[in-house]
Amino acid sequence: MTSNSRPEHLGKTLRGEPVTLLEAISEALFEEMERDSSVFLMGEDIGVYGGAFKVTRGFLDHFGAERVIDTPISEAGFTGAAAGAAHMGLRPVVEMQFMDFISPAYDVITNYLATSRYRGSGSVPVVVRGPVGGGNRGGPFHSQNVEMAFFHTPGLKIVYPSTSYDAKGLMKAAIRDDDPVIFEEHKSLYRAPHLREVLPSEDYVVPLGKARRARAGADATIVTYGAMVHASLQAAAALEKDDGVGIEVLDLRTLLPMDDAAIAESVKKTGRLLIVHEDTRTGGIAGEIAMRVNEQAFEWLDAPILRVTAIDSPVPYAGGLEDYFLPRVSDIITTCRYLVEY
Amino acid sequence: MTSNSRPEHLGKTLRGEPVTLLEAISEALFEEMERDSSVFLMGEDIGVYGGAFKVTRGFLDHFGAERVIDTPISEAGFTGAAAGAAHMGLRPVVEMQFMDFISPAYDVITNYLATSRYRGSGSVPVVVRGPVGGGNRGGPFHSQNVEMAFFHTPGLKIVYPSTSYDAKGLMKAAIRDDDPVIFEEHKSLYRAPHLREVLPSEDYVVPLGKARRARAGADATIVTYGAMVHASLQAAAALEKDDGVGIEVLDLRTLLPMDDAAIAESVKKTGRLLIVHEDTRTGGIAGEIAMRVNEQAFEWLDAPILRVTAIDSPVPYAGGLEDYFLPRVSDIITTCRYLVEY
Amino acid sequence: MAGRDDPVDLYRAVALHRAAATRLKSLRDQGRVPAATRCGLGYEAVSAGAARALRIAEDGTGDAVAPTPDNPGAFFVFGGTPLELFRRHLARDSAPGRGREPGMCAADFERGLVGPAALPGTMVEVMAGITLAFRLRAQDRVGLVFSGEDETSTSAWHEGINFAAAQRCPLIVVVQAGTEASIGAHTRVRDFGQKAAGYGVASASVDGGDVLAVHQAVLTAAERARSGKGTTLVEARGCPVLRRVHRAAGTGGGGHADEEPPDPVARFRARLVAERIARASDIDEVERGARAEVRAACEKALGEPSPAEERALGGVYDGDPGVPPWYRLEPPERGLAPASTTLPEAGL
Amino acid sequence: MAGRDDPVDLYRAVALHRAAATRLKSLRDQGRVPAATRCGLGYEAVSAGAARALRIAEDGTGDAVAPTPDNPGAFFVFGGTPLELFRRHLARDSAPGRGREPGMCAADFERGLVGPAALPGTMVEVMAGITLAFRLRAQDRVGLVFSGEDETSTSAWHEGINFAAAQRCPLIVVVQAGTEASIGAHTRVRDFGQKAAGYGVASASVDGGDVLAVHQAVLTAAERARSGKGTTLVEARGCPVLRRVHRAAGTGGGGHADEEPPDPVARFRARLVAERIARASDIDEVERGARAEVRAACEKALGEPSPAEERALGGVYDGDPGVPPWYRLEPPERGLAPASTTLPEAGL
Ligand SMILES: Cc1ncc(C[n+]2csc(CCOP(=O)(O)OP(=O)(O)O)c2C)c(N)n1
Ligand SMILES: Cc1ncc(C[n+]2csc(CCOP(=O)(O)OP(=O)(O)O)c2C)c(N)n1
Ligand SMILES: [Mg+2]
Ligand SMILES: [Mg+2]
Repeated sequence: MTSNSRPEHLGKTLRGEPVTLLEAISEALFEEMERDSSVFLMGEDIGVYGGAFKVTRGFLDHFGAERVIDTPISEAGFTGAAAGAAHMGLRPVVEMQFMDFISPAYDVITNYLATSRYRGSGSVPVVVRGPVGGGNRGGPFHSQNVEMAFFHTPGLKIVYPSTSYDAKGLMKAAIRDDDPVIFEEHKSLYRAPHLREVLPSEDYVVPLGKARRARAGADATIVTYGAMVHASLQAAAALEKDDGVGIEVLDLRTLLPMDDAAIAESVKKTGRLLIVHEDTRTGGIAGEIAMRVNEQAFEWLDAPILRVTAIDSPVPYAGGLEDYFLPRVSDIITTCRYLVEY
Repeated sequence: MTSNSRPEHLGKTLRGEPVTLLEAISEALFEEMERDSSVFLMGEDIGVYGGAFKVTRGFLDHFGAERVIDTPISEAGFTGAAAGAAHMGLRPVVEMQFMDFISPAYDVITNYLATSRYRGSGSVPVVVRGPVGGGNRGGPFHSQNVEMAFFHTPGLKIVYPSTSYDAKGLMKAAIRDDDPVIFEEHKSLYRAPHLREVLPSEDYVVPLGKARRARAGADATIVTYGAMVHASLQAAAALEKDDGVGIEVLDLRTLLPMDDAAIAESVKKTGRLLIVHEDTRTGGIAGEIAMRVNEQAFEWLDAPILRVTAIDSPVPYAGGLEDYFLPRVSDIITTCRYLVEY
Repeated sequence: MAGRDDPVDLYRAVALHRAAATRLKSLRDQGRVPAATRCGLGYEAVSAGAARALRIAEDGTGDAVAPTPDNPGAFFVFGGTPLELFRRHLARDSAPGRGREPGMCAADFERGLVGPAALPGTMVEVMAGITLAFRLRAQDRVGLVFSGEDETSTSAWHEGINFAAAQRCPLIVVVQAGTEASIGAHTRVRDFGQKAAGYGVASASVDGGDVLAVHQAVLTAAERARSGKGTTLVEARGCPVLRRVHRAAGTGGGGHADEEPPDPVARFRARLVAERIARASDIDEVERGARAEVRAACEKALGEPSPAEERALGGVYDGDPGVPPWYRLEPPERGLAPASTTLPEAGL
Repeated sequence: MAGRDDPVDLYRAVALHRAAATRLKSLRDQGRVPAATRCGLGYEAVSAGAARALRIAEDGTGDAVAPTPDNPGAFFVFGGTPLELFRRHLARDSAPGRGREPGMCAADFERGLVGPAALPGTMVEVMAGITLAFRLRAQDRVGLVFSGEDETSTSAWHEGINFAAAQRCPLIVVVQAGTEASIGAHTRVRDFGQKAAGYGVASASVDGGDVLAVHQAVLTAAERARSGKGTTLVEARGCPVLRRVHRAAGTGGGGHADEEPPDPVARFRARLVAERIARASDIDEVERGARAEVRAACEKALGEPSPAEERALGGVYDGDPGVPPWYRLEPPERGLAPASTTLPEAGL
């Protein structure tokens, strides 16, 4: 039932060809499954259909139905089952067809997976992954960012890559990690042509918990992640060109644990901090960052910490509404100017 | 099946006797049910048994089984049903036996109740209430504070009273409100003798979204809520007595919407801000407050915004462990001294 | 011929569903609505047959229905119009809900229309509560919710029907199941009517492609509900299975994977003609009328504008007018404190 | 006498459960453990009878069980000791889990002990995954999870058993149900075995007070599971209903509300004596032994210390040593940046 050779479309890196972020994730899953027989996949329509976004296309043929398991619409059920399988030494990676659908699993993730180690019931090396984010006309239930549903829960890790290189390396690190990891993949980045990248052909990981400086600058810092890394880089380029201002852009990569040290270091250099997240405003991750910077680098702040975020509402469906809802490059530029002139 | 006279134990205010916070809530529920026949209750064991904490003792006899509905262990089911009943013009108040048990209803609350109005599907006047908080040796699943599970969801309101007067007035406001409200009741305050209070015998509400100055002071501001209001007041009294320092204590009462104006006003007066919450640290509400104060009152800050919180772990069971886990009066004193001397 | 409804009226509902679904599919093929849009082709019999077994009113005194996107027939029977349907799918400013949400059905409680669905199973919970309200107020009303067969796997479906059962809510849950062969490996269940006993509710199992069989089963369930006997689960078998069909293929059911259920519209038409209830020419006329209505509605909706982008703001809370972010103001108010979310006094 | 187990060994397990439960109840009455502690009185037959039908090993090759707090008998059969039980209930530093969590059962995967439960239903999901792992690795192992009858109302129970069914997991779900009269108005179900058909799994319904009947039903289910036939739901009727009993009283079942199920230990004892399988004096001896073991364990645990309070810290993440908040350091490090949560490099 299973075939031995690597499917054509999963061999791009081996052939030295560039891959998209989606392909980078597929390769990471594939290589981890080859490397470690305890890694297996569960999710809705991930088998014959290859997943709603085709991340696992070809996996069923290669690995067989015991390692690529099609599940009922039971996000709680299969995530809880993943915890049980993890207790027995397996390393399940479960797909949420859209990450919005993680909400029925909120109970089992926060109460069981996250607390098991602390309670003395054993580690739970489960990765919960899936597509997030707006800009795709998905409406309120196919566009959410889910980090803040879980950011408050000790015991979880949260990863949110912005480049193909990071996506592959972080996915491998997440699978090898002994704690439960929520892994967010932005739909708009999945096939974005400008993220196509030739990746190292040898095995590599990107360690969890380490931010990446996506652009250096001396005048202000933007802390961001996911799709907003690219919006922020666009804004930074424009500000450089038009205003001669140098914006440093920090890509968090892992939201939990958060790389406080990298944030503090940059803020101590620039004295100005803007946080950009695609997620809605109130209760967004900007708050925790502001709090930590207050605790750790207050004396270095030359201006208030500000944020650019989505507006506080469900994600609307119509194109214009969604475009208005989401943060814009021009918002970032306006806010950076405000900060730099402060 | 139903009797007409008000049960003895629910007539304390009418008789001019002091009531506990728990009794204040019972009275609020009882009076709203008398006032408005569309108000009804659902929950586990709230009928004959009167609820795990006896908040609804005597209600079944008085109002009958159609308005005091014992449910299966189906927090999602009965909360979703509450939304449906609300669509039809009823005003359901659902009890979570412990608020920790709200987690299976996370999906329906965040995706359905919170979004219904925005999506054009009608208002959802549902109150979800129940006991929260630690210090009662309840262990990880009977001690949680749940505000941060919902604080990030536009469309919800969150209420968390600290006094008997507020509990009654806020509950009435919550029931009359046309939006879904999460109402947190701290178990340690339920029967705390020092919260016994004679309440006005006439009908009153405490408006949602307005903070209360629990103590005036000029040297630093503590923003807090729930049981930590009392810990903060204790710390403030000690600091006054021992250090001659004046600490202002602001009781948020409603967490969402948050009374930004009251916070900014106090910070502009004292220049120093400490946020105290019983909830765990990372991703706690302190972050959003810090962010808003940065946005609105940065120039007035003479010291970093700091926080005293529970430690980042599940709530441990053993008494000593739980005591260590929770924020302490001495932590507040230490941090206030740090701030004032900054 | 069984059933109490007028067969030609019933056919009219079926034909309107088919016409709308067909049109929607071409919008989808043209890329004018998202590729994931569900049109409801093949769901004509179960949609119209079930809905017409209920009591319709436009003043909030009738029965209630929660259709899935596959049930435009039920939406129409309850007074929804093709124009509303296309406006919503095309996210027009004129649409009920003003483009904030995809899908066909906006809530309109006066007409008994409940929706649109959030995640699968949610509407079973919501309809349990709506029918609880009917019972608590001693109203002679029943509710019906459509679901898919895999939707029965969700926690929401389970907690919803179990709550309705416990409270003897006058609710009818219609499970639109595939054929035995088409249901995938994601479940061990082949007979979804058997779920009823586990909740203590009544059940019926009918051919979901047979409009009159569905109609009769729902009539019976509605009578039960009206007489205080509570909830019924109606399994409608042989509904089209979309993506899930691939599952069967993956687990040995391959031979049946592409099995298409028989066209329920053609079936009903043939029966009407065979039993001489209507003439072919009359039926052609009904179909032409349906297509014309749908075409006109679609053209009209296509010509209408999308909502202005600022309409994204507001209405999150009662009385909430919506405040634009400070950095979108022209010119941005420099020096002023950037506003965070502000709620109107009214909502406080 | 039915069953393959040695009846006197089985009685030993039952007697140990009874002795521990009795002792725990007096600790509760004395206020030494929380008033809400569940002791398991009346659950002796279902606990021991079910667990002894499984294969026990201490090296991670045996079957697995997830007991509720009402099932100390199952905990003991799987190698849990009365000392561990009291240490955990008393939150001693020596307890497995070191006082971080209430309840009887710590996870010990070598012994096949899974737990303790989080919210109701969760362990059905977790055991579905544990038994999935058994199947994926082609191990000859089965799992058993105990639940209450209202636990079947939870979303977790539903999604867990449905997943296990779909995946043919070698899982046995034991539903400990009350008597027909004692089950409350919160459900319309009176026969929980009927839930099985709705998931496509096998079922059995037995008297939960009859240790041998439970034993036989679980033996059969385990054989089914081992032969690849998947999941079985075993309904054990007539288990004590605690608080929920009040519900019945409130809805007309009042006459039966206080009905006490017959004492399963006395029943088993009487049968052993009547069928001359054991002499009364031998049984007395077994009981004395159990009580002595329990008494000694309880005394020992009572004499042990609680965990030092700093033990609240650490172990949230892999390699996490736990960092005290800055304001707890002596003296607090003034001028230094207050530390927020810090994670060890190892965990990053
Ligand atoms: C919580 C959640 N999980 C998954 C989905 C994605 N999803 C929507 S419909 C569907 C399949 C539904 O199958 P079924 O209930 O049988 O209906 P059918 O499409 O066959 O009519 C899936 C997987 C979702 N919207 N929400
Ligand atoms: C999500 C959740 N809801 C409610 C509870 C509280 N609770 C724990 S056990 C229980 C009753 C369980 O009834 P049943 O399953 O019949 O078991 P029994 O107590 O009768 O043995 C309740 C309401 C909980 N712990 N978690
Ligand atoms: Mg289907
Ligand atoms: Mg029970």
